[in-house]
Amino acid sequence: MSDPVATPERGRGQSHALEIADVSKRFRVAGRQVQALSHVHLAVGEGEFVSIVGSSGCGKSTLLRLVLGLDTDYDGEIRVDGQRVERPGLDRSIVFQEHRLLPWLNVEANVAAALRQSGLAAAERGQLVRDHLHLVGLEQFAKAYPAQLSGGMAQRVAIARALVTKPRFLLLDEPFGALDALTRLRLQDELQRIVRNEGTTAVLVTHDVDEAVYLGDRIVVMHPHPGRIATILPVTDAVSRDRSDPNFIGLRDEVLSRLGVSRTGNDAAAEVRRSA
Amino acid sequence: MSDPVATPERGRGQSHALEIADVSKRFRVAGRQVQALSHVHLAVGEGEFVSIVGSSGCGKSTLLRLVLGLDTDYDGEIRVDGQRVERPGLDRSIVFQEHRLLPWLNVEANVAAALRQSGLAAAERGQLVRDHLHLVGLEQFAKAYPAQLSGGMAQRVAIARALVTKPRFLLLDEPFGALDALTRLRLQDELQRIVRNEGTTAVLVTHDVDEAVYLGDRIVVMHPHPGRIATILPVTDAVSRDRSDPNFIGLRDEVLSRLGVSRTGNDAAAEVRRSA
Amino acid sequence: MSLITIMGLERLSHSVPIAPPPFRSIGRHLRPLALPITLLAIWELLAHAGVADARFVPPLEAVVARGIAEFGAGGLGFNLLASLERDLIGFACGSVAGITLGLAIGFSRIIERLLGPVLLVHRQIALFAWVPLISMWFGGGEAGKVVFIALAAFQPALINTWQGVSGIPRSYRELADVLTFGWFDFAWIIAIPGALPQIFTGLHSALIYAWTATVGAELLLNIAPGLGGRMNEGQHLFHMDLLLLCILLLGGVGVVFNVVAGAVEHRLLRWRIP
Amino acid sequence: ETLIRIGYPGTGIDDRPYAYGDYVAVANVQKLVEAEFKDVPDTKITWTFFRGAGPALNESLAAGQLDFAAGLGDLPSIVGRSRGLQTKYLASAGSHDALYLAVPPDSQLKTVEDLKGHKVAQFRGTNLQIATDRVLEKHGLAEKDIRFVSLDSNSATAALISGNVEASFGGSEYLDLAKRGAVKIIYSTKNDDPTLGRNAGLLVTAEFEKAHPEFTAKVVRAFVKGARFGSDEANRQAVFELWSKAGLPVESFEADFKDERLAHRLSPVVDDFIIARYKDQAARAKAYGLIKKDVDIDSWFETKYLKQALVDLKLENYWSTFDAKGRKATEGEVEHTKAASN
Amino acid sequence: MLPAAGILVLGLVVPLGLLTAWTVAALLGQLPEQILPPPWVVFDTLLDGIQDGSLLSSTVTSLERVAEGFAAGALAGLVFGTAVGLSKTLRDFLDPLFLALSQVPTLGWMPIIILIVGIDEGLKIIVIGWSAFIPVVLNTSQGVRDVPEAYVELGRVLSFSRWSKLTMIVLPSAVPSIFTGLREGLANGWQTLVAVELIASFEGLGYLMAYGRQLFQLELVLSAMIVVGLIGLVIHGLLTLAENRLQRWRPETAR
Ligand SMILES: Nc1ncnc2c1ncn2[C@@H]1O[C@H](COP(=O)(O)OP(=O)(O)OP(=O)(O)O)[C@@H](O)[C@H]1O
Ligand SMILES: Nc1ncnc2c1ncn2[C@@H]1O[C@H](COP(=O)(O)OP(=O)(O)OP(=O)(O)O)[C@@H](O)[C@H]1O
Ligand SMILES: [Mg+2]
Ligand SMILES: [Mg+2]
Repeated sequence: MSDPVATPERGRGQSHALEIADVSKRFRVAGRQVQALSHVHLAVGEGEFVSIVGSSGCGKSTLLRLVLGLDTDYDGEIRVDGQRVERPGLDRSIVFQEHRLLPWLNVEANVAAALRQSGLAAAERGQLVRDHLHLVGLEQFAKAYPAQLSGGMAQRVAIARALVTKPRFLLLDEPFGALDALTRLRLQDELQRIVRNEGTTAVLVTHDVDEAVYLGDRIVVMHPHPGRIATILPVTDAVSRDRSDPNFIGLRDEVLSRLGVSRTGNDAAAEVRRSA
Repeated sequence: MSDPVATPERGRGQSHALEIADVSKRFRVAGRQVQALSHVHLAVGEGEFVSIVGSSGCGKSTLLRLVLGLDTDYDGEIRVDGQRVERPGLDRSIVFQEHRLLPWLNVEANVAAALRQSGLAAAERGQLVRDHLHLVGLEQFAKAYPAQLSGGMAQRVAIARALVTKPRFLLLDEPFGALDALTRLRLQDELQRIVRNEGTTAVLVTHDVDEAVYLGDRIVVMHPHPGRIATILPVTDAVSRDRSDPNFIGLRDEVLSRLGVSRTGNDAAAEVRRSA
Repeated sequence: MSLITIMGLERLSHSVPIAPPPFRSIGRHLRPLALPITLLAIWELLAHAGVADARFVPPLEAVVARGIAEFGAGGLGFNLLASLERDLIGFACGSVAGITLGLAIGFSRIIERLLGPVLLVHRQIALFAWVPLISMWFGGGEAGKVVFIALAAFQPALINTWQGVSGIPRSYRELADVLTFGWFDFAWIIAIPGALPQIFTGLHSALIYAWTATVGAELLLNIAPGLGGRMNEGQHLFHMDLLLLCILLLGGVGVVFNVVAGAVEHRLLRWRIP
Repeated sequence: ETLIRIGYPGTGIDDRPYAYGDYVAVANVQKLVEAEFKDVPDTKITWTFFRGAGPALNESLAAGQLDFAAGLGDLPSIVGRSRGLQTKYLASAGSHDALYLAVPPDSQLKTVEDLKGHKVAQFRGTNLQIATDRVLEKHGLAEKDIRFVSLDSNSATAALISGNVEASFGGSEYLDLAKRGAVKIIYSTKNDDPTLGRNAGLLVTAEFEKAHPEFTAKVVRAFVKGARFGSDEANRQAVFELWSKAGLPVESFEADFKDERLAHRLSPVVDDFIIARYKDQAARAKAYGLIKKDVDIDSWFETKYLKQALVDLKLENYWSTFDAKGRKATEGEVEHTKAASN
Repeated sequence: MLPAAGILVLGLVVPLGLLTAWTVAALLGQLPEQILPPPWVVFDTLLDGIQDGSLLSSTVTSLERVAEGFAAGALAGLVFGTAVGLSKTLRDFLDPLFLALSQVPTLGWMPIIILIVGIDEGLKIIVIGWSAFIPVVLNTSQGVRDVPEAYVELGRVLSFSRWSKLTMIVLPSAVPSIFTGLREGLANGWQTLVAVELIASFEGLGYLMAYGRQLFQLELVLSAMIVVGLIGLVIHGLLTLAENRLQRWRPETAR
């Protein structure tokens, strides 16, 4: 289990905005110890976009929680600008795996909630909220309550809430999981645009390897039992952002094979089927 | 808004096990009328596998709820074997879009809950639960509580719970949404095997068009505002089940283009990007 | 609001505590005692400093001495047991009935519509008003007392169960429908566990009310051995030491109840503390 | 098996199942009723002491849970009758019961007249209420002259001692408090108009009387025996000690009965005085609005069992009788009994 | 969903059934007057009380007492309950004492409170307030502790101030529990009112009940009970309205 050297190879910034240094985390589940994370090293540069892929239960969400500062009971250290993370802060924003909208607030108010500590004027907030609802295509549903939304709509509100504060770090836990292909593509591009414009540092957990390659500067592949980083693959500029580009497909297949889905692209499934 | 004729073109059974006849459903949201479903016609044959794709908020989950009998307040009629559906029954089983595990029951007990009305002996139930936990790869977590599971693990438990009763109709609302590529492929195959062996009639809502084509006998493409069926595409035997097969890719691209993601396969994203 | 700012919302900011060092955890266990001991000390001080009238505030040692005497020869232990017995019987009957009915009402909209208003009006009517009817129907003896206590425990158990069950998220109700649960499965798998925190609040209240009603029954209905009578004696003869002794005993029993209920609750609500 | 269920409207201190201050307590402690029925197989005597006093006992009678009410106060029994409780009044079970006016030890109040405009505790709806009103009337006051607060006897004590009320009317329970210096007694009906005291009676349900006249006679005889024992000055000390089972010290009774013969209060005889008292109380209860219907006293009283018992026990001339105004009409033998010499 | 009229009718079925049974039993002479006076007698008493103003003035007196006591007790209970619900430390210190004190029957406190505050309105308000306080504290603190961890975490992620956490997350989530507590507290307040008016008062509905019992006039007790019940129902209705308003976000088809 080699600890992959964790330097950003194609970060837009060079300083280590976020450092995850030898982090391990254990849980007790039904009387057994579960090693959710084992010796995780990762340094993320300012403005870099890191994609994380890995099988179900390999500790991706746990890692994001630690970076957020929601849980400080782990071994190792997580630093932002060299300072140990002690608690959540407005500089780090997250889209949780479940939407976590407050059921008693309508869509608008849920997004606005993120701006409570922003110190902005009411009018400015209102404008920001409207802009972001427009971004996710839900202006029409500003007054609807979460119980009246479809799964994908709720997820989009959560995305708007995470973006509205224009955070320095954006942590995304399968933000587009419940979205249809078209909306997903559109929001991927919007995300990329925002991240580039604002210089946001982003960590994206996703199961969609295309998405990981398309958006990431580097791709972290995690393995389970114990949850650990298996490889970190850089997305060189050569790969470009064209999904039909052979380089793109090559890298995607490489990631898939690291995840255990062997053979190239569309053969993978057949392969799995045969071996099952 | 043509009503596509709704005959199964490649169903394994010929009788209409499930008929959705001219179903419309409206909601009031924040003072406005939202037409969630408009004149939906669909007849599903015994043992047929229907995939539904469509954009976020186009009424897919709503349709499944109506088929289940959770909501009987709609226009039109939904029939099983010619009988109007009045309430949920053990013949119809669902994987909800959110996992809906009961937080106070452990994994095992959550799955076993589905067997309470089955009339089986305790030993038999225990065996069934174990088998299905094995199927989704969670034997180790039988005693864990939902709060101790990752998102994907919870979803797998929900899948086990839906399958354990060996229902006649299986309704699946993005069952594999939160799963990594490998697990997803494995479970798709398992699902296919089970459905074939048991002769189950299945309706699958998914955002993964590959998945829809791979599993479905027909693919229902829905459009939003109002939620309605745009096209029903048969998956002919020629398409086979090989994801790298050109026919497969062709059909997939056809579905994608019906969803508004134009051009073939990997170009789609680029296209979207360009047009954005 | 000052209270809130003083104690802060720590739990919200340190939800995952780092294991406390051992000496701190000992301090933690002593916390519940801090305030009562302080109060007792103030009492003692008041009694001895001559600030308070000794007739109203007898010194602690007088109460203790009285306690020793009463438990020895006065049969206070016997009185206490008698009260406890009828309290627990009444509590058990009342809370089981309350929870059952609460589940039924929470389960069925029709039953709720039928019985809800009646039960709410009934709740408003003072327990005391039932005394004549109870003493006529069940007699003023042990049966009447138990009925009275059960009536006191019934209401909070009922209301809280009812509210708890109606607060169960719709998604879980739908799940029950999908799994075609009957009322028993619904109650056992969904309603009771889901409403358990609130049911426990109800049982907490029920314990308190039942205990109050025990004393009330001993005062309002036919005489029988019990703490109520002793309390009455203290009031009647103006023996403040006895009165305070009884109050301490009543409170002490409350603490014991609370500890037991807390342990049971903790065990049953394991799933919430992963 | 025949059950003979006797109820008593009160308890001792600490809810002890004992009575005090009347012959019912004597009969109870000496088990005279039980002794009377020794030769009757299959009978069982039960005693119930009621916390809620008269009202509670009335409820029990109404519910058919009692056969005899021993020592039921005048007002509650009149109230019960006015509400249609079918009972018979068999014998007096206490008369001339004294009323005391207690004030805090440092109070400036000295007489009943001083109460005008002051805050006084009173247990409304009990026979204390009518008795109090009569005392006031006697002393030229009316209810509205005084700021009454309705307090039950326990709370009245607390309120009095803490100075929350300035005075309180009550029974012999204040004597013990007075002895301990917690209160001061400034007035008692003992030396006032003889018609001011409270009265109580022995009642049987009409149903029981009709079904078991012979048992009724036996019960009355047992109580008369108790009255006989309790009225004899030779037994003074023994009676006080027997009462002290109820929790009040012997000294309280000594103070209560100071300068008064036991027979003055313990006589079972229904004379003109008793009949006049009940008629007067019924009239006042009606006037105060405490009852809505008139109560016929004459048809209520059924004294044949008492007369028979007196004859059987040769006690026809044992007790003195009083006229309607409370003056002694005939002098009984009991007036000549002497306290035991020691 | 039932139409509003249907709801009303169903709610009246049981009371009307009981009333009919009562009337029939009284007409057939099955109910001795001293056990349960016939309904028309109770009704007459009710009318008399309204006409001569005695019932009205009693009601006003009692309402004032309950209103003041309940307002004080509920407010204090909300603050205290929220505080102990939020802070484990505070809970460790205060909970056992509170639970011990709450176990001591109001009747037991009475003599001691009388010693301290006397027997005037202060006593009633304190005792009613205390009895309302207990259920409000129990339910509020439970509701606050039951706030789903997911929402608490969200508050931390959004760096909410204490005030925001309280108003945006804790209180909305605890609304059902808080309202149960308020309901219980109100009912308890009425109960105590009756007890305290019995012991130390000269007016009010509780006094009327006590007086009616003393004088064996059950129709008086019953008419006071009816008034207390009706007032309770009205206040309950107002509370429900307030609760529903606060919980607009709930899906209408709750079951
Ligand atoms: N609160 C918890 N208590 C106990 N165990 C936990 C807890 N949270 C997570 N785990 C365990 O930690 C492991 C990693 O969980 P995590 O949620 O990080 O997985 P993940 O990589 O996000 O998976 P997925 O893709 O399915 O969401 C799992 O085995 C899970 O059971
Ligand atoms: N309970 C409800 N109350 C009001 N409106 C609702 C309710 N449920 C769904 N809707 C509305 O109905 C429409 C369809 O919702 P539905 O959940 O069926 O979408 P979906 O196709 O499943 O979308 P997704 O892919 O995002 O899950 C949406 O516009 C939504 O706002
Ligand atoms: Mg996860
Ligand atoms: Mg959906």
